[in-house]
Amino acid sequence: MRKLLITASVLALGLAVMPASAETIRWARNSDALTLDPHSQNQGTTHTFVHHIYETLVDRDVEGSLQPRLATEWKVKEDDPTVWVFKIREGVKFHDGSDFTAEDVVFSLDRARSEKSNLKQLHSAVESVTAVDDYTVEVKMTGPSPLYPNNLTNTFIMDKGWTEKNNAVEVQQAGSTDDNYAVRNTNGTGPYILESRDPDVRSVLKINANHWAEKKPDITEIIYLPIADNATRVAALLSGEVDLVQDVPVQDVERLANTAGINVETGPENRFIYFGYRFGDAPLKSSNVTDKNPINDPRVREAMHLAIDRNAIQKVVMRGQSIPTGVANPPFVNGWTPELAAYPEKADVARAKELLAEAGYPDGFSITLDTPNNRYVNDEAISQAVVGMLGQIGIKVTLASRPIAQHSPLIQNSETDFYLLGWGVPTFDSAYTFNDLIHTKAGHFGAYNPSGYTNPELDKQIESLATEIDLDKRNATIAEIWKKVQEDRVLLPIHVQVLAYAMKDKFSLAVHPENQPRMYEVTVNK
Amino acid sequence: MTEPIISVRNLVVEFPLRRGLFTAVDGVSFDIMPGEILGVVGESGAGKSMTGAAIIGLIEPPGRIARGEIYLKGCRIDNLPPEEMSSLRGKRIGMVFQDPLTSLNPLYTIGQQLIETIRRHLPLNEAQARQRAIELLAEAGIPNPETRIDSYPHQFSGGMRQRVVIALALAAEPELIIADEPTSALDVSVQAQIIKVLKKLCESRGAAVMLVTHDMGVIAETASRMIVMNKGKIVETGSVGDIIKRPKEDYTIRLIKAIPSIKDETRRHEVPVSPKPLVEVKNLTRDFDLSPGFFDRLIKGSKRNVVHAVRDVSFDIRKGSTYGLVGESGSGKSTCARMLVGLIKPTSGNVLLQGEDIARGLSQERRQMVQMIFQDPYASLNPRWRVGDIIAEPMRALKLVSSRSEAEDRVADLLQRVRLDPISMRKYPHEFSGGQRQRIAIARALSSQPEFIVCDEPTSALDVSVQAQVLDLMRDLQDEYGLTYLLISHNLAVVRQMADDVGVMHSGVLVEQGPVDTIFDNPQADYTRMLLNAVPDISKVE
Amino acid sequence: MLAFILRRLAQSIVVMAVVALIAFMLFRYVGDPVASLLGQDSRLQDFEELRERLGLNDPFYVQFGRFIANAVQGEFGISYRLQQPVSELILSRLPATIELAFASAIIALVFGLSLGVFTALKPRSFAAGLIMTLSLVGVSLPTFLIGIGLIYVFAVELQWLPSFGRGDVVRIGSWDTGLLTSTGIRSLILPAITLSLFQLTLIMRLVRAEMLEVLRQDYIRFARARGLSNRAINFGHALKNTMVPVITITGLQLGSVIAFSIVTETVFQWPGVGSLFINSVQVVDVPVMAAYLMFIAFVFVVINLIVDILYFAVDPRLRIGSGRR
Amino acid sequence: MSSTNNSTAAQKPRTRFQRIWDSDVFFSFRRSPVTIVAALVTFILILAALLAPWIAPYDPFNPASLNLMDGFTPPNSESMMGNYFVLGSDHQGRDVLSTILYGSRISLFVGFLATLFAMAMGISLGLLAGYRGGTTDAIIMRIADIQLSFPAILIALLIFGIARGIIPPSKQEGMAVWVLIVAIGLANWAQFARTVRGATMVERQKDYVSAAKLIGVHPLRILVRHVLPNVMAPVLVIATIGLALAIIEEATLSFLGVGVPPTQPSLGTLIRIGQQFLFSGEWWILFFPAITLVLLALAVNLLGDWLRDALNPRLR
Repeated sequence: MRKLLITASVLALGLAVMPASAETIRWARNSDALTLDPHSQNQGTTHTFVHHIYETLVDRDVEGSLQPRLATEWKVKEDDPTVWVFKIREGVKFHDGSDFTAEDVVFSLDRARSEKSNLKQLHSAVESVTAVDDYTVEVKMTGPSPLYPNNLTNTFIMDKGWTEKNNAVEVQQAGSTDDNYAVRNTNGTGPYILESRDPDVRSVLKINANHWAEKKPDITEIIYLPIADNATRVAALLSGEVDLVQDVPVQDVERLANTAGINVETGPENRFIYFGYRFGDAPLKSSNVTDKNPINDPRVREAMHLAIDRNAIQKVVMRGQSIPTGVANPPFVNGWTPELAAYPEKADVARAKELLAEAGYPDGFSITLDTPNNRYVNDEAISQAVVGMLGQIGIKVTLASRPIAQHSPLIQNSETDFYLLGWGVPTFDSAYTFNDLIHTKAGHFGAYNPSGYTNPELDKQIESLATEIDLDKRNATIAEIWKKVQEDRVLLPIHVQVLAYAMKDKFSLAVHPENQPRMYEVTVNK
Repeated sequence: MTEPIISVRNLVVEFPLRRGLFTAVDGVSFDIMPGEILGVVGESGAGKSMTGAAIIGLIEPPGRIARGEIYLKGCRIDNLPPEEMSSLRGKRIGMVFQDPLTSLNPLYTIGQQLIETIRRHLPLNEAQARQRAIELLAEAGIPNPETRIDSYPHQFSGGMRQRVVIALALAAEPELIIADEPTSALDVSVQAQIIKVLKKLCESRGAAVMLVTHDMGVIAETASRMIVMNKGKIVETGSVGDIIKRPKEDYTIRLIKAIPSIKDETRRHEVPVSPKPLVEVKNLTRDFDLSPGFFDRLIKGSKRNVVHAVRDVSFDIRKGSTYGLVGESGSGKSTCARMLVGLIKPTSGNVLLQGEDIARGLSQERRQMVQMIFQDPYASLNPRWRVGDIIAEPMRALKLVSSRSEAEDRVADLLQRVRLDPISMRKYPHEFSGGQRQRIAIARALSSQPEFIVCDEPTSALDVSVQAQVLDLMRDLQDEYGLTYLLISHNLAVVRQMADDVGVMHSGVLVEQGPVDTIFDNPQADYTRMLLNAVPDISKVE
Repeated sequence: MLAFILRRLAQSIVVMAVVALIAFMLFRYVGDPVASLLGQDSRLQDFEELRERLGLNDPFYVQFGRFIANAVQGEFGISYRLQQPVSELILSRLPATIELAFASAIIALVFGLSLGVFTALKPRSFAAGLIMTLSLVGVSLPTFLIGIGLIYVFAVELQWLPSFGRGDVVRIGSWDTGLLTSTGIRSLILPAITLSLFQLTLIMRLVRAEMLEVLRQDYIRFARARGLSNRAINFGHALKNTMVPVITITGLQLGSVIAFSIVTETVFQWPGVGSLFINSVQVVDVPVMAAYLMFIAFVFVVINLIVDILYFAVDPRLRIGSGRR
Repeated sequence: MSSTNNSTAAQKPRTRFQRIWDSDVFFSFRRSPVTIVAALVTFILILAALLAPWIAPYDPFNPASLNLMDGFTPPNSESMMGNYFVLGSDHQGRDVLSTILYGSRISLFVGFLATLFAMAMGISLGLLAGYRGGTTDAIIMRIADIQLSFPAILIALLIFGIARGIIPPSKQEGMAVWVLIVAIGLANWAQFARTVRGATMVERQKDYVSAAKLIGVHPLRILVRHVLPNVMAPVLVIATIGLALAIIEEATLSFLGVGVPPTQPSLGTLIRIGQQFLFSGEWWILFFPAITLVLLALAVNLLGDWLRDALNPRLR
């Protein structure tokens, strides 16, 4: 026992002594990565963390454009539009010293699209993956897939030999009773090596001295600290216990920015917040109008659009930390235009009331709004503000606020009349949004379209986007679809979220549009 | 003449209460000589216990000694600082309290408590103190003191515990023992032994005793000199024989007169002759199952443990008579009473009321015929109910009245009959004294116009003078309504005074029964004889 | 004694079974785990597949039977959220919670007992009145508010103590302790105080009430009449007798400290089982929640047993005699 | 000291008011300044909550009357829209004073009903256990033991969870307050049951119960008319303290996000909302509701404390 104690304290001392050039960053955010198995979860927090250990073929920079990472170049095969060819970076080694080759890419892509993988949707169009030589990989698609590389930004490459040796070829799946080696152990090519991990508590990453990149990161050690409570997280930065806080509550941005020694970076996120509602003739379950569905009347939808003062929400609820929008599309996503994004500067209550009266609801009607309260920035407060604004035109809204775990089933099972949701576009292309939010709920499509909105013509157009190689023609179709969507007011968009990272001012880091900050991009101001 | 051990001069003890000052002890003066046993007698509230507490310095705040002096062997002690007073207690003045069940700390062995006391006052080491403790216990009459010293209080019976308490009080050889009702909580047979032990131990040590009690009988048997107190003042002082035989003051005269004696042959009315007894008790038996739980039996193999509270008891009660049932605690007399009114179901046997078995559930009209008066007048009246509602409850429950005003008239009438102002019906029980409450209980019992009333220790919680009034009332009502009583009592004198027939119970068995004079004057059973001998009685005064 | 313990064990099994049933039933309704397990890119058939694979489509009793069969072996499956064996997760979080619970239990006991004794011995003093009134503040403030307040004052404004986490921990065997490092001790202070405040008030008031009651007993008067010193009476007699009822309630209270720590752990980001539970509730991580509830029931059963044994040790009336209460 | 009893028995019966004014309980009240202040504070807060619709300057529960641009106005100042707020406004532009008044209403409503519910359940089970004894008693008290060992918050969380599952989504919001009441009530009944059971076991041995049994009064009537009034004193004490506890529990549940909807906030919800603004300088959004909650709970607790001493005959 005594001996143990001594060893333990020596270890503790050892940890405290660091080389002089070392730079540690204590990075806090609201939750931990769910797993280290790179293909097990398709979830932002997990990807963000794993990006430091594993690497992808292509990556997205802070502007949102694709950049080479483990792939040095990629193109569609000249004689076959359904095949993508990737050139693989040479001289890369995994953390355990083994070489990185095309075999590993083939293995990883196959694993990522295997039955139990949560990334398989991104690779649903892949027919087969083959290694042409040690540094060339060909991906055969079921049809022309012009945007496929966009789907690869979160598909990490694992070491085939290591994975097979440790019996982790199958992806860990929720609910399984097996303990998968890859969940807690890593062997990537990334700039950092996992040193220790205590889920929900603390993970330590050490710099990978053998990383292929020429420019070595300033940060040599990352201590990752999930702190769930907003106040505690901000307090930790104020009291100097952490160096970087990723999820800064909007109301604290100003205070932190004004605090000496703290620097706040802000920038738009690839995520918009919108309201959805039920279409169709069937009366709403939560309304006092029992013979028909008021929302099915386009005048009512227009009235709701006009009643919402997006600028007030931006100014008060979001403290300026949002970009109000009239379209359900973030600015850097293909298909966005300033015309689409235009929205009424002020709420037009009079016109909205008129429209309601025309539609036959001079005294308004009642409806229940379902909102999550722990998912998006100030989600509940936004809904609350909208309740007030709709109240002013006579629509009596009851607010039903739930944690996202209870909110999501309502969306998936179409059990809601009126709801708030946020949507990110990881492919940076409108088609992604159309597939899930606009297309009729059927098969692979419309998973997040509980509204019952259906337009067969539009559906056909949406389906055509996947295989259209002519980019101009494709973009024209996208514009047409958006036009119709805006006309019908299928969605009621509010704003694009703005991210804020707060850090000690000796560090600087730009906001990543997908909220995937990379610690190797942090610069230390000497 | 030697110096008195304790000398009290003009002692005044006051309690500042909400509504002014309450003077508990009012100018009391007396001396106690070495080796003398001074009896202090009085009814509740007379200030006798308070006088004892004042001497030993244990008056509960906010009470305080307002005036007067107390001298212990000539040294004034009433104004000593608390620390000095505390070292005096136990060392020079010992005290014995009323209830042996609560006087000992249940978490320590009696040895620990004795040794602690001895070592506090005497310069002895642990082993010596233990030796002394064993000697003390032996003297106090505890068998096998060497082994019993390591027992906990709960392993002793009440009488044995009081012996331990006496041993504790005497542990440091104090010059004065204040015994505050030392035997009131004990059965008569045990009471006699304890008095003997107390007397013997004090005599052998030459300690003076201040014996505080409400029981004139105990004083008559124990003390040489006595003080009669009333309302905080000394009424009369003198030798025990003088006061009991020739009381001078009115109060004392009335008090002595109120005390019943087992020798008294009070003349009672004639019981009307009827062919059949009103109540027939036949082979009444009641068992209580005190078996340990399932797991205990499983593991220890312990057997079922059944206590026979009442075994095969049979007797008859003549209509219009009073049947007295006497016995010590645990003899089963109360269980009997409760079976008779149907509150407890008998294991076997019958109770016939006018020939109908009533022990297993009473019919409406039988309920009306049987009533009960309980021992504790504080617990037998619901404190949240107005007196009027309490008395009217049987009438309402049995639907004997049709309207509210009729009930009120009846209640007013009943209150008058028990000598209470009818306006009392608007008050709550706590506004009445113990005796008045017992009258209310009687009024309630009468309200259903019963023929048969079971009286379970109806006066044992009352002072003697009040007891006499209640007994008188009961007798008058019996004459008036032709009531039949079953009188349960541990007080033999009361039974002698009230009953026509008497049964003696011991350990659940009826050991002897017959006409009251026969049993008292010529007891047949050993137990009855022992009981009669043990009763301290004023007639025994020399 | 053996019989007593056996009886207790039999009761405990019933308790655990009931809690298991309740736990299981409750968690079926807390939310849909499937929704939080799958990301935005999942499709409808994925939900169905996952439901089928998790056995959520099986009849209720089949699911419950499976749960019990596994629970008996200490096997609660793999956390939906963290994809690690639940038993391992709980075991790795346990040291943090136990150290926090013990630290706050000690604070609550030491201060609760001493203040309780003080206020009982000097019931009419000004200080006692002040303590009694102030102690009510402790139960009038919601725990989370106390935590936030302490963080604001001591971590943010004064910067004396850390605002979150456990500080550095040292691993001894399979136990991570924060008690051996200065940061660990410093991190413990605020959460321990927060968690102890409520229990402290309860214990103090309980001790006071029981002691006042004991001080009125005849045996205390008799002890005074025997001339024992105040010290011996107050601490030898009164306190020991006070402890008998205090032990039961305090024992159960301290047991619930572990469960009570949910809020405190959330506010201070204390990496214990409580915060694990709350994190799991948010994403409906059923295996973790079920295991947690079973764990709490187990703590309850164990503490009850310890309390009963302590009772035996303290009260001779139980130890000697029929052994029945 | 029976002499005081003797003297009062001779007097005429007094009016109800005289009796109350003169009673020992009220006497001890008159003598304790802390208690008088506590009673006053409780009274004012309850009255203010009851009269909220008439005395509140704004109606914060009517979303249509709110203007978002009024948000974050500091206390005692005018917003950009020209509205005046004594205690400032919150993030939705609601007047903090008005939300506190309306919020106390919800908190007190939940607190009172939850306590009543716990009381009703605890009393009936306690009476049953104490009067019947035996197996009934053992089962009820074991359940109470289990319940007591789980913190109320955990139980309330679980019940809230069940309710979410059972009640269809469209009805949930209207039910939220009732679910809260049931959850807190169910989490607190055991205290009452324990106390009532203990007192009942004492009372049922008393002779006034025997006297009633003797004349064939139905056991239920005995329990309700005889035993119940006599076990109410300790129940009253627990109920008072339970009220404070229920208010705090409601706050904690709201803090954990399972309370009443944010459009009709209770004090707890207000605190949950307010604590987001602790670091951003809008202290009033947290401070005033928090102070109100603490004042209310403290005052009620103080009353309970006094009541406990006043109703304990041996402490008089």
